[in-house]
Amino acid sequence: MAMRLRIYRNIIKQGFQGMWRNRSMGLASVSSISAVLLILGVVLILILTINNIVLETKTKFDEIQIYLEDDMTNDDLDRIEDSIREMEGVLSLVFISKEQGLEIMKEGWEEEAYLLEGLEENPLQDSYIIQLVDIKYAEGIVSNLRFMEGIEDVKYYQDIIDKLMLVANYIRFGGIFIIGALMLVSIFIISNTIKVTVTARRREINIMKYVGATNGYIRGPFIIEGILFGLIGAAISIVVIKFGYEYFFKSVNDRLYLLFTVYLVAPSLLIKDIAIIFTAIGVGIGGVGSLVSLKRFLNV
Amino acid sequence: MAMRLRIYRNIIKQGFQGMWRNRSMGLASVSSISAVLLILGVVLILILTINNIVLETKTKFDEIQIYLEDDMTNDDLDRIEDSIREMEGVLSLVFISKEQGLEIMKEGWEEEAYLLEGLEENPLQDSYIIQLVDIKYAEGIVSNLRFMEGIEDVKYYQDIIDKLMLVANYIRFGGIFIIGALMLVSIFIISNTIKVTVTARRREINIMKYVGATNGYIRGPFIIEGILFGLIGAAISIVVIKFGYEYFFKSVNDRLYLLFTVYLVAPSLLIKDIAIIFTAIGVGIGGVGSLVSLKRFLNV
Amino acid sequence: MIELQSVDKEYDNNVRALINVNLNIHKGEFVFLVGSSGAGKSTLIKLLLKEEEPTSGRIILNNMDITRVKNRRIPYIRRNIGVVFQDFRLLPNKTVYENVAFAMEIIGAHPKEIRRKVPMVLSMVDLSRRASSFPDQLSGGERQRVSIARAIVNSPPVLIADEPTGNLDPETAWEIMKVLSDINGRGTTVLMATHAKDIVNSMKKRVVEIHEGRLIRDEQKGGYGNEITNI
Amino acid sequence: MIELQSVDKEYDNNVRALINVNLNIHKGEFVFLVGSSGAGKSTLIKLLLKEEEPTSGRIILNNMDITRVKNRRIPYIRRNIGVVFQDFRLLPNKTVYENVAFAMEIIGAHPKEIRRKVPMVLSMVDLSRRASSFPDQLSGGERQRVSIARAIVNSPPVLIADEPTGNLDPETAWEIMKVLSDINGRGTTVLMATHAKDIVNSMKKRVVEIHEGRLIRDEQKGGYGNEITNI
Ligand SMILES: Nc1ncnc2c1ncn2[C@@H]1O[C@H](COP(=O)(O)OP(=O)(O)OP(=O)(O)O)[C@@H](O)[C@H]1O
Ligand SMILES: Nc1ncnc2c1ncn2[C@@H]1O[C@H](COP(=O)(O)OP(=O)(O)OP(=O)(O)O)[C@@H](O)[C@H]1O
Ligand SMILES: [Mg+2]
Ligand SMILES: [Mg+2]
Repeated sequence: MAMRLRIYRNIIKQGFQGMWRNRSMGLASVSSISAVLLILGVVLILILTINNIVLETKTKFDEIQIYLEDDMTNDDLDRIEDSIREMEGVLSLVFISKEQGLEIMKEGWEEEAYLLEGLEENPLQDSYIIQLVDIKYAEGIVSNLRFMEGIEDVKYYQDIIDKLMLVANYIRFGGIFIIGALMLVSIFIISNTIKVTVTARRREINIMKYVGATNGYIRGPFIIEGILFGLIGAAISIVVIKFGYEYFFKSVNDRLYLLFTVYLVAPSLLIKDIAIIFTAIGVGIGGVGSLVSLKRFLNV
Repeated sequence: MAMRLRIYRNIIKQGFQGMWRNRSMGLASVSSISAVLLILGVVLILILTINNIVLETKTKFDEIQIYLEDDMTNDDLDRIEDSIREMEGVLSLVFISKEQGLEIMKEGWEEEAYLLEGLEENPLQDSYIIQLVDIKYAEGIVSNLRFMEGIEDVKYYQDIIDKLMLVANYIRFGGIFIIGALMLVSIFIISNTIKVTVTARRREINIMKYVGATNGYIRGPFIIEGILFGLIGAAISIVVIKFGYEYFFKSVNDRLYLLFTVYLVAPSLLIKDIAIIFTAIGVGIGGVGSLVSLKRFLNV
Repeated sequence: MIELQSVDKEYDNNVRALINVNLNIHKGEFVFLVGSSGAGKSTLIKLLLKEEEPTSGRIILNNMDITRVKNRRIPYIRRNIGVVFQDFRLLPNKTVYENVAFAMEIIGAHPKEIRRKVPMVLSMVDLSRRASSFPDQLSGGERQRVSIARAIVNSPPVLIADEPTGNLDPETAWEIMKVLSDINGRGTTVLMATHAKDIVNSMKKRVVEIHEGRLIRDEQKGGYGNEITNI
Repeated sequence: MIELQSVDKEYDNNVRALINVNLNIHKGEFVFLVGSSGAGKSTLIKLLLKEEEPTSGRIILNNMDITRVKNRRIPYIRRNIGVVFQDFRLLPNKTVYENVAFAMEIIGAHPKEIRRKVPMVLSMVDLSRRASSFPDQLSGGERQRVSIARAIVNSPPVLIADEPTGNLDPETAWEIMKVLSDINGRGTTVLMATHAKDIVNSMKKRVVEIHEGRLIRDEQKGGYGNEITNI
């Protein structure tokens, strides 16, 4: 038992030592790993941002308008209001009288507003605007509303929403595909880098084998080295992305809001996820890459 | 002279031989180079596509509408029409009489169209819609039109266009920045890969120096090897991107048109540019990378 | 202890390095392996270490047919054999001390034991002053002695030395021979491939000669060989 | 031809490998460089090749102070010296033939000349049969002979050999010595570091002995040294 412990201690010691003594090769590995993860991070943020813009834009159209029949009593209104509020997915409810409706219309028409002056009576109806918690509740609520008493018409922006949903889906699937592919490529490059550094030391591995070291004993320090390289590489890329994105966020966020009334994903949230993903990739590929690369040199 | 030629021949021969005899390391280099360029390609296409969508969308709003004064003679119309056609940047001109205008309005208003039935007389004016060759001509034309006789009002979608122009600019600058950064990172990774493979052969380089080879003689084959690696790596990534993008184009282009009435950049155009860029990067970094990496081992 | 039964070795490029070699070395023997350059001495040693596989024949080490052994077991076979390699095979990223200690670490030796034995063997090969040098900071003979120190540090039951004095001056060579002799005296079986005529002639040990892959002589208390050499 | 004027060499780790060495070798001489392991023989050779720089002193080769020479000129100095390295230094990715041819290619020799001379020197060191082998397919002695072949193929005015017979059996060693002797007879200056007592004693050439970095003996027609060796 004590012997096993000693062997493990030795392996760890040699892992750190090996990293230090091969630092010139190591530097190349580490910087390649950081660079690849950096690319991954930028693309990840890019896709998340686009996705966010589309999803946020969609919520702008996330409302249902219902037109009421004429001559409703306040009791009728209360009844309708209550039963709508009870429905699942309703966020808020705003009453708009037909007078308010005409005012809004006039504002919206801007220069053509004078056309409305020619009207003899207000042709509009009282209405409610329902804000939804999420677009997914829309269909359920709309079909319920259609059967309610006192409601003449139900309108919501099915077209635009459907279109935006489609775009969002494309972006989501495309994004997942691109990020997935990119992750594979990154993993490939990182494991390639590890492989080259291991290959450069094949003679060393052979010598260890010839003096009687077991595969496990040889692997150990290499895996630790690989993990350390991965860890350092990941750490560097995380730090760069953190500061890079925070800077980007500061300088772009407000302008973006003016344009799309959409905000960027907050750095704190994003960075945490990226840190977890990158550390996993760095450490995982560093370790597993070393393991796999070693395999073909251990058979001597 | 004959001696110089022989030396050059030898260097080239040894470059090819070296590539073949170091093929296991070479494979790692080549595949890393392809992988990095692949990422670069995907991001390039992504950004170009987004840019394209925005620019195309913008052209949808690329028109100027002018409203004519009442009671114009056909001569007047011809005169106006002619002088507009003579302006720089005008693509087409369509006359819309006030009756047609009302019809269009009714169609656009859909359910609210009945409101227009209440009108006693047609309050609209005859108008022209001017399609522009490019949005950049808009301001010039608009200011010209404002001083023309017989024209009561000039309208164009300044707001939307300005917004879209802004977005397009952001995307263009952001895109150039991202692609520039990505290119730097790619170059870094590729030269890193080359560096590691050169480092793995430092002993060989030293030996050559010790038997009296000049720096030039040693560099030659390494640079040729580097260029060949870069070339092969670039070729692989170009082929993958070509077929990948053609497939993507086929399966997405029509759907994209339905959504945004925008087409993707045609593969033939895109691939040619990418091929040129990638070959330049691959060959350049392969060669220069080898040269730079060699430098520190040649001083023995 | 070591037995080769009609062993053949043909390399990939059709070089027949060993042809029908039969050899039996008993526990505690000291055997010189001689033969001209390229005769097949190192090949024979590589077969014992499972660095190469014989094309045919059987190799028995410690009553075990090592040609049939599982891959997983190879390291444990190698640990019973201390080897001085003709090309030294030192780990370039480890100091002299660490190279020798490495052989002890892999078998899980106690750190105290390592700290006691490594300096001891280094002083036996007269390298105490170079303990913290890296291999590429050593002279040829110093490297060779590190390889010797590493081979003997675990007091293995079998010691194989491939030309262990090729880079040593005669005086140092004799000191090394004394070390090997002592180890042999304590029961270790020693097989030494060598070109050192003087040493073979003076030591009067068993001599096995290989010529172009064939075992052509196996003499107790033999000499280096017939004197064809003229000045 | 070769002159060292109060040369000192101290390595980074404070090892003083050479201390105030003065040596003058004339054109056409044959000089043995002897001394125990770690004495500083290879260091002296490395200085002549500009593989290492002296800490102080001057080294003159062919009337040129090579410690002052520009980096660009180094390859041309090296081309005038054929070197057999103690650790061979063969190019691992080139065959035996290509390794030897390489030395001719770098000086721009005519292909016809290469095709004529390479087989010739390979047969001189008895390696014709191994021409298409790679270094790691060779025995120790074969590698050493490739290194010798490469050193002599360009018929350099100076030949430096660092322990060129360490891995060779006495018979082959004598053949190599005959080759070196012949080359020397044709006017090449030869400097050979060696531990081969028999060879030094029989050849009756100038012997220079280094001991712990100091030049302690310089004899015409000398022997290997005082016989302390007992069996
Ligand atoms: N890996 C290999 N592949 C092909 N041929 C080889 C290989 N190793 C050795 N040989 C050949 O096998 C023969 C025997 O080689 P070996 O190394 O056993 O000789 P040796 O007796 O040790 O010689 P030396 O005294 O020079 O070290 C040689 O001719 C050599 O060229
Ligand atoms: N690169 C180096 N860095 C530090 N010390 C070195 C270096 N090379 C050699 N030495 C030391 O310098 C001394 C002389 O070494 P050198 O190689 O010249 O000896 P040598 O006479 O050739 O010995 P051998 O006969 O064993 O080859 C040795 O003690 C060695 O440890
Ligand atoms: Mg051998
Ligand atoms: Mg030496």
